[in-house]
Amino acid sequence: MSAALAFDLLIIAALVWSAARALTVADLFRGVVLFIVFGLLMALAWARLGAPDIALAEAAIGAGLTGALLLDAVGHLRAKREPEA
Amino acid sequence: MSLVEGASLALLIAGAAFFFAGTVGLLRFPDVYTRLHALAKADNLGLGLVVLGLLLRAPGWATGIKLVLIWLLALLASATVGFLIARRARRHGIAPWRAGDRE
Amino acid sequence: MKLTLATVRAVLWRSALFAVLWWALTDGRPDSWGVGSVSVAFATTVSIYLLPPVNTYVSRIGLLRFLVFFIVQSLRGGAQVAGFALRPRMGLRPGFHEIDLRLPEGIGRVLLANTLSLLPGTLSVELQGNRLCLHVLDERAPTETEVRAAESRLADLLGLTLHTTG
Amino acid sequence: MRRVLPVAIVALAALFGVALAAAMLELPPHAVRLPDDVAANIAASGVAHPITAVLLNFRGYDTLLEIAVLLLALFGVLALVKPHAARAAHPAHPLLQTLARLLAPLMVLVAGYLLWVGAIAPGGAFQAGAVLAAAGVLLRLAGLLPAWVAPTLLLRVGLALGLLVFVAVAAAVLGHATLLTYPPALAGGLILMVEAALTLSIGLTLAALYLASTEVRP
Amino acid sequence: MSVGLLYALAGAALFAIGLAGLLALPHLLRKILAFNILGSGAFLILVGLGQRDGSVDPVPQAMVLTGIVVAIAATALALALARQLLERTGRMQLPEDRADAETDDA
Amino acid sequence: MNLTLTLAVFLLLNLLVALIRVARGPTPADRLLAALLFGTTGVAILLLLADAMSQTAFIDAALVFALLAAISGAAFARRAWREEVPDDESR
Repeated sequence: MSAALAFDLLIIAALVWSAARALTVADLFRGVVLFIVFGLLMALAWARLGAPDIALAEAAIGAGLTGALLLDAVGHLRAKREPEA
Repeated sequence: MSLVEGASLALLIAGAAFFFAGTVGLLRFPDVYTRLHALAKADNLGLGLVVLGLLLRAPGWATGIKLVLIWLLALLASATVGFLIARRARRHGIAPWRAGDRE
Repeated sequence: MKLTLATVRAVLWRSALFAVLWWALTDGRPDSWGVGSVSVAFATTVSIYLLPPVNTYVSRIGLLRFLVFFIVQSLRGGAQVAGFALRPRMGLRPGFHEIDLRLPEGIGRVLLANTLSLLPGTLSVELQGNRLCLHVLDERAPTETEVRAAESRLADLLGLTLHTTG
Repeated sequence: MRRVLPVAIVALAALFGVALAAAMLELPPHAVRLPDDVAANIAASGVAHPITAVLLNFRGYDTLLEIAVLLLALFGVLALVKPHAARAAHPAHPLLQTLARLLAPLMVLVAGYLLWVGAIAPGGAFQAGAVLAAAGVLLRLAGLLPAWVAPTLLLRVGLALGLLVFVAVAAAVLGHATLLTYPPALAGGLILMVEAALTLSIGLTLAALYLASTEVRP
Repeated sequence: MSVGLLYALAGAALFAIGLAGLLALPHLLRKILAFNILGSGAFLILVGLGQRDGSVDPVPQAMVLTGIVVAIAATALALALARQLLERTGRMQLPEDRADAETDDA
Repeated sequence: MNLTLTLAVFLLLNLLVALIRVARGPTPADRLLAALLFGTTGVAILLLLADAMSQTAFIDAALVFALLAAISGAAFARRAWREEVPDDESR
């Protein structure tokens, strides 16, 4: 198996796995972390697909905005809850 | 293989090794503070060596400066983020693991 | 903002730095300078606004010495962590270590906290006033001496004078 | 019933995915070769990078509508923010502040670079705008940017600038040809102008979306 | 099988996962994550199919670029709406989903 | 045999192993550390891909990655992992 194919298969497996786990894990914060990881993996996938434009956009938005927005929302949600044990 | 190519390869492999060490540290170290140590140091050295290895193959000065800039940015980011998280952890009253404690 | 000598010097230095970076980013293409000059001007303006120039002098020899010190120590730091991580019995002796800084208030302390996070065995955990709390990987290591060494290098670099603690 | 419904949904979605995959495997070769069309017309587009040519010349409508969608989303978020409910910036630790003060100018520079490079290589207004917005997010996190209260006039102009310049350019060349078809001789310069305005607009809108949507209070 | 087709198939899987999540999960934040995953799947299908014969096609890439920016705008708006709902009702779930929601808001 | 690509595969594998930390926790910070590791390693992978696929544009993507790497961490420390003490604004 060539290194390129190995890379593609790993990326795809990780993408599908992190997407599925992000939606199914019990802890919401864990889901958000997995989603951030998913976004970073997407940037690598775009690079492998020969789409550097999209890789750039995904890197900028995935690392800069999505993460900040979602983490903010989780913090807001936690603050609304009773103080945790 | 020329000398430069060989050196570049060696540096790249050494960099990957430090990334590996960082991952092992992240998994083995006992608490959040020690894991931050692993992240901040092994990774930056890993990225530093990878950058150095690619620097030897860089086509010109411009690419070289870009690569070094990337490394510096990663250093700055990881030092600051490490500090922020460690500070928050201490504020939350997370006690550091002491020798003799169980993980 | 008052137009002082410090401001003029800062503007010149910073735009020169950004121009070099622009040159590197665009691979030295000459037709990029139309957009480039505007970008450099914007970046310099934002930089001056966010980091108002102060009368600090960056010593060139100090910078060189600091860089060498930093690179050597980074290598040591990475090697040390890798050593701990890969050894079968890790032998960590972590703990907190508080220390009073001799550097004056300002960028110096911030830089020191960041530098220490990248140096072997130490991770900055809290910086309040002149009190810095570190997390160390090995309590038996001579943390105090290492911090003082880094502190003097930084003071040399920025032309700052160290206070005596007491 | 409660447990049955999700299982049914998952099964149906899985079925859908399999059908989609099967359809893709059965797909005949391309009937139309769009890359050839792009390659044939790129000389007239005013830029050398095919994706920028598609975004701003061949399929300019998409981009025009996109910036309108962005503004619409911002209006939606702003409608949820009670005026003056926003709090003043809560300053962060000096370390984070220093990071933001050092990085924000670099982000501006890199945004400029991405804007410029879009004409010849990967990059362009979207990426540049996203990096610009990231600078806003970082400054906000460092407590250096006040929370969103109400957009000042200058900010409003900045927000709408992309759309306005785009429409103005489209109108100006309307007499020449159909909508959003630039005269080849001017295309390069016009696209750069539109892109610069777009970058500013996208950056401000995305940053404003972050600032406002994190400030929603009843 | 070309790289493009491989990623397009992965896109189909992601689309299905996102679709299932969007419909089946009660918590709004999860729905937003699912929506983004669904979108990413669609983008992968677009670009992957566009270059399944190995050549790079700029048209779907340009469309996806537009799509990504629209997706983030939609996400921000959705999050703001979800917060508003949290303020009003104290929960991040749609009223009709509340009856059968029991586990998801850890 | 493309060595830089092989190294990229190795780093990717490495990264996926690190995801175990997301599952193990125990604190939210521990979980986030894996995502932060993705930042630096992602930069390295992109740089290696740039070399392997001779796409200089990936260096720009890596630059953007490195430039924005701090945001998730800062957002986490400032917004997501708040003090557990409920103050007036969080009611």
